[in-house]
Amino acid sequence: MLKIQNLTKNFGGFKALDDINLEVEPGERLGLIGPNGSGKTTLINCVSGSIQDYDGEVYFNQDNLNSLVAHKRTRKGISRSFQIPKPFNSMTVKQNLLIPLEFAVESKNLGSGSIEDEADNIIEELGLGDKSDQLTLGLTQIEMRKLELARAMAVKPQLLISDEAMAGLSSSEVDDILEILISLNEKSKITIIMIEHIMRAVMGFSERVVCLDAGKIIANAAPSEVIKNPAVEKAYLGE
Amino acid sequence: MRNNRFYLLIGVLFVLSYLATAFVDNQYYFFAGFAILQLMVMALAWNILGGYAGYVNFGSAAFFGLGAYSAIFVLQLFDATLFTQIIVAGCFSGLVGFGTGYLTLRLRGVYFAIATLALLVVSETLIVNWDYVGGAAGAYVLPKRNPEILGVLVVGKSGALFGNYKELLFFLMCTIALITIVICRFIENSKFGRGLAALRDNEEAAESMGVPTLKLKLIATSLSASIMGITGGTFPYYMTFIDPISAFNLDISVNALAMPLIGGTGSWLGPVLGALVLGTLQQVVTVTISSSINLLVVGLFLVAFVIFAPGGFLGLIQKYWKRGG
Amino acid sequence: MFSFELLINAIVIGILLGGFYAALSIGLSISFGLLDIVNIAHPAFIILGAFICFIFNSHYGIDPILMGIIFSPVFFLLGLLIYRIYYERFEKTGAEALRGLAFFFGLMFIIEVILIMSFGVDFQMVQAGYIDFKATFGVVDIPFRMFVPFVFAMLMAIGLQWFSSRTFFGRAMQAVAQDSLALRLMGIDPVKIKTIAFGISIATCSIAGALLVIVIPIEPSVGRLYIGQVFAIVVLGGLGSQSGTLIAAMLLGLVESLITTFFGPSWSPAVAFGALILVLAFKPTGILGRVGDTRG
Amino acid sequence: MLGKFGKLRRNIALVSVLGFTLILAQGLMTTATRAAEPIKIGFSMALTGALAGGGKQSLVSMEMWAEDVNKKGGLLGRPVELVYYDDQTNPKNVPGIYAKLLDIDKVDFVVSGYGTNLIAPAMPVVIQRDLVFMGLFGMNNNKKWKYDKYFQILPSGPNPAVDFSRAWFDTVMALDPKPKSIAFIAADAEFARNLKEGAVTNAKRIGLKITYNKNYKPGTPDYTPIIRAINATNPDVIYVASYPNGSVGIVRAVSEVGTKARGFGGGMVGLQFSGIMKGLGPKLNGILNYDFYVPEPNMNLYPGVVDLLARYQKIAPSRKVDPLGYYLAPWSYAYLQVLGDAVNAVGKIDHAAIAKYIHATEFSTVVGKVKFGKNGEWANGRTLTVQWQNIKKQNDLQQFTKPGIRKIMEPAAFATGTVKPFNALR
Repeated sequence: MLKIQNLTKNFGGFKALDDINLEVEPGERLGLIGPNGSGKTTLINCVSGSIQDYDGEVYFNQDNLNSLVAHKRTRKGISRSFQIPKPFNSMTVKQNLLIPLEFAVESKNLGSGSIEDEADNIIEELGLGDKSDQLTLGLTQIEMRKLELARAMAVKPQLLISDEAMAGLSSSEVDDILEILISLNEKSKITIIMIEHIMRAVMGFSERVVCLDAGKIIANAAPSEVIKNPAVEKAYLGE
Repeated sequence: MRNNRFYLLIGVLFVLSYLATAFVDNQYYFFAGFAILQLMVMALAWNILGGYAGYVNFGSAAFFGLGAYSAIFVLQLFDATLFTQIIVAGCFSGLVGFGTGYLTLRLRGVYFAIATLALLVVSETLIVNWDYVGGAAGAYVLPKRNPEILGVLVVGKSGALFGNYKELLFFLMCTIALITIVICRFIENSKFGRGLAALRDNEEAAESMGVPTLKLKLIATSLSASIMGITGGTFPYYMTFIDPISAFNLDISVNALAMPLIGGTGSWLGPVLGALVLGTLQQVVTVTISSSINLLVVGLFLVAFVIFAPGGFLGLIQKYWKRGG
Repeated sequence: MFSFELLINAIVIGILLGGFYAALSIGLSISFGLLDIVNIAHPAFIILGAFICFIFNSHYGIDPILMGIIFSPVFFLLGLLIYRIYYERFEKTGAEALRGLAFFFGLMFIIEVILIMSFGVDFQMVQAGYIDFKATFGVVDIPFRMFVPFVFAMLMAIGLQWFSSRTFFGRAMQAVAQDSLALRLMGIDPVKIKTIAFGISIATCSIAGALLVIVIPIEPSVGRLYIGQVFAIVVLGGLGSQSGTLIAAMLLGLVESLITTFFGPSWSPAVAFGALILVLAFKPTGILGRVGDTRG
Repeated sequence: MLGKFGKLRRNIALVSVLGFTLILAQGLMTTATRAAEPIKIGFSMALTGALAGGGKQSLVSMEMWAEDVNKKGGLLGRPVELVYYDDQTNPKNVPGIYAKLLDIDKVDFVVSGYGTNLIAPAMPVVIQRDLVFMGLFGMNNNKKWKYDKYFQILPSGPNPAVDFSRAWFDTVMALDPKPKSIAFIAADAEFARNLKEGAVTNAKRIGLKITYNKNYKPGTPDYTPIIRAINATNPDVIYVASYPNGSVGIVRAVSEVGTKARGFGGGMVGLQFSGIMKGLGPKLNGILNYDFYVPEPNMNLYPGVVDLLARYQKIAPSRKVDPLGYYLAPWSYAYLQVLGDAVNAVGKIDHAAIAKYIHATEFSTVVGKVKFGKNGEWANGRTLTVQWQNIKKQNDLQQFTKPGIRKIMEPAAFATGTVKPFNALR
């Protein structure tokens, strides 16, 4: 469903992504790992359209995304959460969800009810019910993360990219998030790319793991193999 | 305020503003009123981009001045009526706003702010060097004797809609202000407004939630600019003599920016309050104490408010309400 | 009316003028360029410095530049103070975009008015031996009124350039511009860095003021004339690069003096700012662009 | 936090409430107290902003006039009171101020503020009420209006823009050999541009060849390129119409670059200001510039002017205004003097009659004999052309109070010296 061909991105002299080729199958759960600055976030920025001026091709369901700006890609069904949560601070949790529902989703894709109901559903799903009418400023770390996911879900994506959705969470909280993601994938058949440092989570979650280092793919296989891969070890631990 | 109540109020104000011109003969109130209303409209217009979308515009004076001078231009060209002048002024400033926005709104806010500052200098220089509209020497606009629309005498000593031009201008400015208020309120409760709010809070997130940020920003800029232009369009008639220095005066930018910030940027009520308070204060303070202090007051007010009262006047009032319970 | 003599002199003056502009904008290239603080009051601070130099010059005949240097530490402290307020009130709460700007707008007014109330609005000038002196090389003559400020502007610019590229603190300053996170990891408090950096940017105003009052007569609101210029230069210079700022200032100076000489002076501002708008539109990273995040 | 700022909040709220009540109060107050009150003369004046230097100076001598009149028993036996507001040198404020003066303060007379741009916006308000309007240093404000109750004290002449520089051209044409070519440079601002237009007309009339004609933007930091560009066209004389900081820059530039032109100056505003005279000192030598009053013997004969300036110079320092006050003080005193004399002569507040009287009469004032023409400008101009001569030192203000520094070249009737080529005096 997602096809990346010869993707290359330079910042000034610095090569952030170097000729990336990657395919993701519908319904797949893909893990994306790599040390800091290995280009993970840059990669998804190129996919989601936050970065436009890259070389190479990005296809989504056969059509080329290169010419499309971010919000158009979102409407096609690509959704991402941010590593550092970026809530709309002047709004309540619910209003935060209404934005994507109002702008990204054509009403036909909504079930029977209004977008209001839709928002409430998502909030319930993520157990944010009691916060619904609170301003986002007051939220805790985990609630922030959940809101971030909630908004990503609200655009009714086919592909959801979660960027370190679990950083800085307790292990029980990590499990919460994992549960949500898995149910998304299994119930709503949403393809998921998970960027994560917490190995336990990413290895447990993913059917396939891709490891980036210095803008290159150094491993692309089942979790069990990737863990054994010496190149990956080297990238993480150094020599 | 519920809808019908709001529109009723607007309607009443509209009628009142006309009755005022009929029954009040103390001309000063029309001058003072015009001045304050002018500030109000500029503040509201600035707030559409600055308050709702969070993009700071230093160039309000540019859009205002270009409005004023497109009015002069059409007057020179085919001796246009006041109303044509205002329409043209609005359209032209709107276009310039769109152009500037199109060139710079892809960038971070500060760049847009600087660009508008540059626009101010450029447009002033162009006018200064363009003698057809008077150039640096300035241009006179003498009000026409007994203008008519569809056979109805608009301004005249007797049997006319208005006793004199000041009354007409006052009524006009009231109408513009009311319309602008309606527009602003409409924006706040519209999808457009919510989109602006989202991109103000976090542009990248908004974009990735499907908000067409550039488009919304462009609409906001053009709208705000053209309202400023319309305000400028009435300026030549009010002054009867304008030169680039007064039409592109930096103070115009400062006030347009200060008043929403003092009033509160969240809703249309903020700029309105800000303009009423600051405008009245300026009128009064100029009278009661030395005016260099008057300027100081404006400066201190601005600083004090942005430091201590983030929500502006509106914020304060709401707080009091909450406390009062 | 083109002639070689005109051309060469136009170029010389252009460069001197550029130096002058550099002095005005170098501080801003730190506050606006590196720290993203849109200090619209920067020129106002320069005028403040200029007036301080003026009083000491007219009362005790002290050389303005000397005075400017003596006072720069005071301005430095003033800068620290202002940044603290700015940080506590705006940056922390993420309100700098709007209210931060307004804050500096207000400051600009307050400074202006205080100057008006204490000095009146008449134009003031300083006296110094070199101001009326000029050196002549063949067809070229160099007025010291422009040359001396030029020299000090250069010293200041090069000094800052060296400081921010060679010293540890300077590099930290550059790092702040890129991302504060990296600094935190290195265990440096970015706020501290920013505070000091802003202090420096205000300190330059004291010296810039001295140079300004040598070049032109001053009155409290004359600073407004330069708001556009200095921001234009900093943006053209590609935000935060001192060398870029220097080059941009030179270019602006040259453009103005060449246009003044060959096309008539009243167009020079339009050209300068037209250039700015175009650069913003098509090469927002400036003439020699820093790898900058110009997007939202 | 809240507690800490609560007080401040309350104050801010208070101030704003105060704002509303004050303006209301004014509305009400006007109706009360209307017995044997003084004759009020209202005006707007630039007390802050670009023209405040001139504005404050004028205000000081206007207050001196009120003092003098009241000592002599006031107008029509009633004391005189000046009512004025600061227009901040911003024309935008002017219409409102005059409406306020007339409708709230109910002044009996209005006179103009200082400067063309600040007179213009007041015209329609005053004309609508059909009142006498005395103008202070306006350039041709009545051109479009042709208002018969407008009188303007600036001694340019019946055709202001042109007559203003007439004396200057008479002067340079007295140079030997006669100049054949001329260059023009003017500030991009209303007054300077009008002066230049007029000067160009004069140049054409005389048949001078125009080698250069450009404008500069106020705030240009360095003028040497301009002077060079002008020199490159080798004009015999150079006419400069500039504003204060431009004037300084241009004088400096010309003393740095030099020029072969034999006549230099003309409409340089600011050279008459004490601070600038003092700062430029000898650099002024040789410049031919306009002026209205200079401390030459024959000018000191004007009734009361010497005494006026003496008193002015006493209080000037405490008021932070120009310490000498030659440029404006006599004139801002005179335009009230004319009004006052007229009112007393007519014997009642009847604007039509007063205007008629002013038209018909030649007044004797601190600026000498004043006679107005049809359009309210001086019947015949009396703008002086002076040449700065034998200035010895910089930073010495006293030297400018003595005769012989600014010698009058034209009009011939007032001449106290003969013109010398620019470079002969440098």
